Amino acid sequence: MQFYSFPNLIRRGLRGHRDWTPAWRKAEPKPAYDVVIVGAGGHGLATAYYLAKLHGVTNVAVLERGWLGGGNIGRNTAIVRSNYLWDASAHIYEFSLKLWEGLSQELNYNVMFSQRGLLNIAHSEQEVRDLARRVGANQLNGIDAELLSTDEISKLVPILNTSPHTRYPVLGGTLQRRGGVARHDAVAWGYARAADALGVDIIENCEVTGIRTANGRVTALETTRGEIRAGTVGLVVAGNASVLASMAGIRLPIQSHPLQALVTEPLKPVFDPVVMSAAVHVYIHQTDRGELVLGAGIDAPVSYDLNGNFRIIEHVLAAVCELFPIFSRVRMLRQWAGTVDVCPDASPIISGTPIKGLFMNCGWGTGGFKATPGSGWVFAHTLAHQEPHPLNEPFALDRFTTGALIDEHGAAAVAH
Amino acid sequence: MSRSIPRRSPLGAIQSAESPAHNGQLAERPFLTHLNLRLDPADATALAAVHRVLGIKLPLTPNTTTAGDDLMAIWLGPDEWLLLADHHQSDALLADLQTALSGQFASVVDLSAGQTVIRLSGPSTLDVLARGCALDLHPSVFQPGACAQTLLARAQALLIAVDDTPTIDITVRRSFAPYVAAWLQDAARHFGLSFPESNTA
Amino acid sequence: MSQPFRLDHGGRIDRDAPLQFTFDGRPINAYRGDTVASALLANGVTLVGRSFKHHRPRGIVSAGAEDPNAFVQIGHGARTLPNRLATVTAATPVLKVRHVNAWPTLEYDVMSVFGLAAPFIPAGFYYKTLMWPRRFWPLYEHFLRHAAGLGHAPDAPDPDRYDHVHAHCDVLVVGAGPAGLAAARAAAHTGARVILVDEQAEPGGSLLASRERVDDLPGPDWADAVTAELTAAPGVTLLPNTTAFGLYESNLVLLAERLITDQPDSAGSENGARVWRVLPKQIVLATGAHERPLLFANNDRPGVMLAGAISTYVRRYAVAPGSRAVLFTNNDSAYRTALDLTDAGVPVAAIADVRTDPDGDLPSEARAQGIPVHPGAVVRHAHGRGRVAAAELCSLDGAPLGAIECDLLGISGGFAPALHLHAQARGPSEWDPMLAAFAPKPGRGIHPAGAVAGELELAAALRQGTQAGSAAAAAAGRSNGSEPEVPRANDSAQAPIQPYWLPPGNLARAKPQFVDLHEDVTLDDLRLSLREGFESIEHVKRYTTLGMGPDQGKLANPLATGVIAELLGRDPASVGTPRHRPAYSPVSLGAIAGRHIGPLADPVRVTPMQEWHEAAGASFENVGQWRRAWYYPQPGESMHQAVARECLAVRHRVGILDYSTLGKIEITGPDAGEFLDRVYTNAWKRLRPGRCRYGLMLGEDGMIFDDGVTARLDDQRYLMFTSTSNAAPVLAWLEQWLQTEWPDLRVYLTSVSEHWSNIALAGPRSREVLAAAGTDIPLARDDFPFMTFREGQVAGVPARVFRISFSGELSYEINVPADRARHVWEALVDAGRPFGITPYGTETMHVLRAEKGFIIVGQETDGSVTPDDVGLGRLLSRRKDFLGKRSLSRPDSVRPDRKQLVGLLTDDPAQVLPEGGHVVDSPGPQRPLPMRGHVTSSYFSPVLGRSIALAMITGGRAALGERLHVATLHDDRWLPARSCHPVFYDPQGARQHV
Amino acid sequence: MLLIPCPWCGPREDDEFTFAGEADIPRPADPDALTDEQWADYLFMRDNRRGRHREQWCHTAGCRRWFIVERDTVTNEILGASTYGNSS
Ligand SMILES: Cc1cc2nc3c(=O)[nH]c(=O)nc-3n(C[C@H](O)[C@H](O)[C@H](O)COP(=O)(O)OP(=O)(O)OC[C@H]3O[C@@H](n4cnc5c(N)ncnc54)[C@H](O)[C@@H]3O)c2cc1C
Ligand SMILES: NC(=O)c1ccc[n+]([C@@H]2O[C@H](COP(=O)([O-])OP(=O)(O)OC[C@H]3O[C@@H](n4cnc5c(N)ncnc54)[C@H](O)[C@@H]3O)[C@@H](O)[C@H]2O)c1
Ligand SMILES: Cc1cc2nc3c(=O)[nH]c(=O)nc-3n(C[C@H](O)[C@H](O)[C@H](O)COP(=O)(O)O)c2cc1C
Ligand SMILES: [Zn+2]
Repeated sequence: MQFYSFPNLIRRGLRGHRDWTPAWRKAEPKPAYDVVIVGAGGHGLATAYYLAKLHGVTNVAVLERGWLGGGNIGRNTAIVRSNYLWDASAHIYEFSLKLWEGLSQELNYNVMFSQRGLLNIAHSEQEVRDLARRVGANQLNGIDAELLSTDEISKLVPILNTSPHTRYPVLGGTLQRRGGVARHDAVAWGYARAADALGVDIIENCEVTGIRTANGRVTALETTRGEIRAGTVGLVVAGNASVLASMAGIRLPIQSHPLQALVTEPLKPVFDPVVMSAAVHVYIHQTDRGELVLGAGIDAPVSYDLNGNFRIIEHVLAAVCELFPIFSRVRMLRQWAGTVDVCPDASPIISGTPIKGLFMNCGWGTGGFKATPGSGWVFAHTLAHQEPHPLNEPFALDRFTTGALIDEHGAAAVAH
Repeated sequence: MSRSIPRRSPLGAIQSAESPAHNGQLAERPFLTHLNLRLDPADATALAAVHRVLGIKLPLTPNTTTAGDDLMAIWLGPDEWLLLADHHQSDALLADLQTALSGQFASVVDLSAGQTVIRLSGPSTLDVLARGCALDLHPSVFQPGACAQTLLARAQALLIAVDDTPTIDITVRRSFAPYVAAWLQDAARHFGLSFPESNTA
Repeated sequence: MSQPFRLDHGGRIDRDAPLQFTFDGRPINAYRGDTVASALLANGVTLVGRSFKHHRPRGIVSAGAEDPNAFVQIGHGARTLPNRLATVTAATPVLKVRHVNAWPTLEYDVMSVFGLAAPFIPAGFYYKTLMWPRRFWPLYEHFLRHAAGLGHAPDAPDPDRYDHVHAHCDVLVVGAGPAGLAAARAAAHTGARVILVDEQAEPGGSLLASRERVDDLPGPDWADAVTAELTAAPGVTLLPNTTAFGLYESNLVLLAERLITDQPDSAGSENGARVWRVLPKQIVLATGAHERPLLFANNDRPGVMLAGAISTYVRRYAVAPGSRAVLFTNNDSAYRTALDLTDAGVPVAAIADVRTDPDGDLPSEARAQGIPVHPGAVVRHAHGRGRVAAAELCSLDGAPLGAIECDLLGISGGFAPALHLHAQARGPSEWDPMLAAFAPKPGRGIHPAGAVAGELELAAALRQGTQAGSAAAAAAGRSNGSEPEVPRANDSAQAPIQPYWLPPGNLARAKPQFVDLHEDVTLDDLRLSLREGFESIEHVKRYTTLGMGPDQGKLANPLATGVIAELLGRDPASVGTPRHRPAYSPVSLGAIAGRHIGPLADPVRVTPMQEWHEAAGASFENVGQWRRAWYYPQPGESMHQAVARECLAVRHRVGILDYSTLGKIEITGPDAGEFLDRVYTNAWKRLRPGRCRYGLMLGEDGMIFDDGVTARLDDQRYLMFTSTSNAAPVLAWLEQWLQTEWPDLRVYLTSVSEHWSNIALAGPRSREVLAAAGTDIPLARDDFPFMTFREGQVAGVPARVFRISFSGELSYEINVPADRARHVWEALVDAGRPFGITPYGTETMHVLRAEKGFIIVGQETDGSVTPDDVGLGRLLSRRKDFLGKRSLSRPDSVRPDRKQLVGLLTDDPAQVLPEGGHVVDSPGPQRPLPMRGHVTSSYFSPVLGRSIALAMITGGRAALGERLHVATLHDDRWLPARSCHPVFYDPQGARQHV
Repeated sequence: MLLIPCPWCGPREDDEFTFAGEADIPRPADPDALTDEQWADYLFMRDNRRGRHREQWCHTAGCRRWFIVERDTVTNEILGASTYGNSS
């Protein structure tokens, strides 16, 4: 792997950048691997990287039906935080956040992780109570979380409309200072490059079309580039989880919905932290390029379409103009959607399945980007040991049978 | 006895002997009788009983109305109608219908205090409504006698095409009426329309 | 007034309406009809901005929405518009235009050092560096952020007003060039309802600058004539200044109509823009084409301009964008520009044509005019710093042909259809080798016509437009049988283009050659991207930021497809183009928000007593859309004091609460009891008429969904109360079961929430107050016992009175028709005065019910709480099935260590626990610290003279009396408390039975 | 934006409707007879199909009737609509 550094950049720059090599090889599929990961999104690539790096499993392929990083990791609003309510989630997201804090150096790829703070605001008494409950839980779980008054919020983000006369006034909020955003594409590319350097084959334009099993074990995958054998398979395909699972005859408690986002034209910096409001369904931040990135809510119907319903955008933008009146004259540049995999309890599934050797990592819904490093880390452990790590044990598929759901609707109510 | 207690409409009208009859282009039509009627349209006996009381037939075609003298029956669903009566005798009409339908599987419920009607009339009616209603209300599509339940801005509303002035009656729930009125006032501003004094909630 | 580059005659500007605006403080003279760009050019201003990353000097490239450079800031303060394109902004007086992205001045920009460092900041440089030392990243980022961005956001709320309009039509025509005008005319001819939109200020499109004649009229005159005809036609809506910015499924088209057409500084005008939501039956797409730029070194110098744009400035605006021109082309259309320039007296020093044998009508005419044509030649380099000074030509094999002095370099690499809208909705398109571009194929209800369909000749575009208009009308069910006439045009046939992507041989090595001017993406950046494996067009885009600027790569993307194809040795069709997305041109957030802001942001729902509450000085809280009286402070009272006073009034005397917001559903029919049995956990069929019962409703997952009292009105009728926020969800839930699962049940549901207002009278004196207000209902305890209801009159109004209690006191919930509720309320208040009646709000209601240990759904419960968890297991019928029952026997539902509702009493009775505070067995510094649960409700109880709290604690019920600690949220303190039974006051319930 | 064909009112914009997921998941007649797995299957497991999808909609802001729509979840094309048997 070519080392990325400022001196190297200058050195190669002097030679016209002619000798940079591909960030990852265009690997050809081999007939068999020890482990095959389906889906070259953030979670799949991170899994491959940690498998190779921490567990010494390098005979690994990552299969991607399109171009690497073209799924949700390439279309999310890039918000990273760990202020979840229940212990199980708090632990895995906080573990992930700690990995984020050293990720650029770990991967030798600047993922531009920017801990500029994340502000959740509340607009009703019940919301204030719910946020307080979450802050309390976070603090005892060792996660940085502060309760803010309206005045403190107004100092932090002066352009936010904190007047008591708006339709839904800001009554309080919480701040996670270690929260922030990252350069989403770079996360996929950085993991891909690092995994590739450890010997992982990343195979793009290779769609999995079938899953072969024998005697209750997974044996091979059918793909558009031929059959690939593997005794261990991890499905990490986000919005397409049910489709892949059904190839193995498994039903999941997941529904896929379009989730939309948009960017505005670039502006000189106007505010720092990420601001989220569950009640009016807004989350917004300003990127390093200067655009405002805004997320919306999911479209209600199940759908795999990548356009989304414009009405959702209208609602979000009305709320944004209420909260940030100065953004009314700023213009929407581009709007898009991704397909998110939503579980009934708004928590993921990182789990074995009734089929031996077949594992799933899905159901991250509207908020899995922030979990990318942690999710890959625990899933690599799960694949390598054929059993879950304590961090992902609570996220097993059988919780839907026992009833031990991890209801994070409060913490995840707003997509992000 | 109850007749002596003045009623208040959600838009601030107070019913009294000399309540002004608004003929303006944007005005509340307060204090009408609103009855919700449920029965199985396949139940000929029930239909006939209702016909006897009302003197008109219930519309069975979706999104249509039938009208008699100061009484209108409005299709709300395959087994649901709104009876809108111009006179203010909800109690009597309710009792008559309940008697006529007693012993049958049917329901008549008084909603008169729970909703109100706002009338919008004049050449800019459709332009005003187009600001918040997604339906095609063009006269070639939405002719007098037609009705539709839909969304008006962010409230549910029942629209009835009254005549080809055009005039549209908008029925809304009581607690949404101030919002709908404010919204209409706002949308109608360019057209020089506003509510009369008595409708300033 | 000096406009050195204004032509003496011609153009569509109004020379009788001169005006002046400023650019960076300097006066610019213009005429009505000018754009900011045409006026700047007329005044000889060619440097208009600095590029996004390298801060290179940039000028005007186009005459339309596709411009990658001409971004300016307009106005200041609240009405400023960041990043407006000078090329589409009408020139108006009082306009104050400033450059963006340069400091201190446009001419001397400190950041232009980035341009010098460009070789070391190639595509993706930040991924490779700025990683060490780790803690420096915030500093690096601070610097990056401040270097990035373009314009400035306004500094105050937007004073403008934005409208929304829904529209329907048979045929929507997007684009009012020749094809669109012809289409609209043909469609209107059938009597169809037609909407014709164009984002420019006047209809006409390319005709407004055309040399050709249509139906024997000069092009612009024909456009005017057709415009007049359409304006007069009934059923036709003509919308200039209107951009179709999005095409969604169901062929929903979103239009943004600019109303103050760029007069942000003008006072008085309050309409900013209007968004139209159009649902057409059919769409004619006549959006034209964008001219493609060409690659050569320094192809970004001010003075390098699209050939078609030069024609537009010359013919439409009567401006000569330069004084001596060189043209560089691979197709015939630049010859038209040469003729236009010659007509305007601007010498054309040379035409370099990639084609070795340009011999069409237009080239011949140019030659005949004496314009030097260099076949098989290209421009390899533009000289000059702040502006083009010369174009260096060479032959295709690299042989130098010398530098030709010029201050205007017109380029034309062919035309790429503006298929953006079509592609947004995933409409099909295919690579057209004749155009060397992607062209749309007809899609669901979409008819492409004119240049967007690849038809670059005027006569053909008119014919195609006419046909598309008729076909669309016919498909929408309109036709009058007669064929519309096709307008005739006298344009000349055009020879095919010769695609030109990469400069040949070594020329391709020259630097810098910009593919995307806005994003400063160079040919070298594309090479680097491909070299590093970012080969998919989507990877190239994300790695280099190709096409990601505010122009969305309208010029860059069609060029990049060909360039990448050639670099990879692949077919351009297989390279594709980055996915198109709304918006075609950016639209302001305010316009999309429309009127759904301020007081109209969301309905405010109020009860009939609202004005009374306001007059009584109530404070309000939002509960969903409802605005509810929260407490009624008297002068000088704090919230705490007011609530304490209200609480004691209810406990000792009598209080009155507006509880009208509760949901109320009438459930009628012979099977109503059976229905209730299925949806509630307890039994209903045997409830006697006249009696009430508390019910719990679960989701199928066994978790509490709603609770409330239901009364049996008569044999076949029940009245169900739901919680305020669940009024609509509960009704929907019940209807869903009834209609989809149990259609055999004979039950009708009708919401009566709004008809009946609900006034709660609570406290030991409430019976006396009710009697004093006047009622015909016998009130004696045995006549009207707890948990029954009576119908009668209260204060002269027909009423349903329920003897139920949420406060634990003797209490009546009086339902009266909403239109007379205010009267009844006032009558009760008057009657209650001698008894010290006190209005109380939701806060007091919450305290009183907490004293009694009553739960509030959504406060004690959170979707993960079963009836047993809150101590209501006795309400679970064993004898029947009900929704959610099966879930209650799952392993997790029967865990002994589930969280259960308990009371908490602090050691210090004055200490009120924080709501949301977490409970542990023993405090300690270690994290994570195991938690037992959290405080759900916490108040100071005035009647008990101490604090009380409700909490959900694991295994709490079995261990009442245990010592626990609650964490504060602000200051790391621990508050000791003991758990207790959650009913703090009157545990026997004696008070409500009196 | 989807135009949902209400079997009674005709096509209307989707914001007038409530979507309630997959159709054809009848409530088990005797839940107590089911294993926890079978109950979980009824409660949570969904086909979530890419392509043809039968689903429940209610015309909430209109006639308040529930009905079934068939829709392609990739193209969002509506393939048909039908009423529930007995709801006349
Ligand atoms: C608009 C939007 C905003 C969001 N905002 C945030 C946010 O702010 N913070 C946050 O934490 N999360 C956010 N999320 C959620 C987050 O993006 C996802 O949870 C997360 O990216 C999912 O994991 P992934 O990256 O592995 O998925 P993906 O990137 O979707 O990876 C799955 C991959 O599987 C591939 N695949 C699918 N089927 C097959 C097949 N048959 N064969 C081979 N390959 C296949 C896909 O092509 C895809 O590349 C957002 C999501 C969206 C859509
Ligand atoms: N630049 C060109 O489009 C171009 C190129 C070559 C030839 N021509 C000439 O023009 C004829 C083609 O005419 P035409 O009518 O197809 O194209 P046109 O360029 O004359 O008209 C297209 C019109 O569509 C408008 N438009 C584009 N996108 C829009 C949107 N999203 N919303 C609203 N308006 C939008 C433009 O403002 C323009 O007025 C050819 O026959 C040829 O003579 C034009
Ligand atoms: C955090 C973030 C920032 C983005 N910024 C821009 C931007 O500045 N300009 C732009 O054109 N697109 C931007 N995009 C959107 C992408 O261009 C693209 O639309 C998105 O990744 C979805 O891919 P698709 O449109 O190809 O389906 C951004 C996307 C994300 C997730
Ligand atoms: Zn309907």
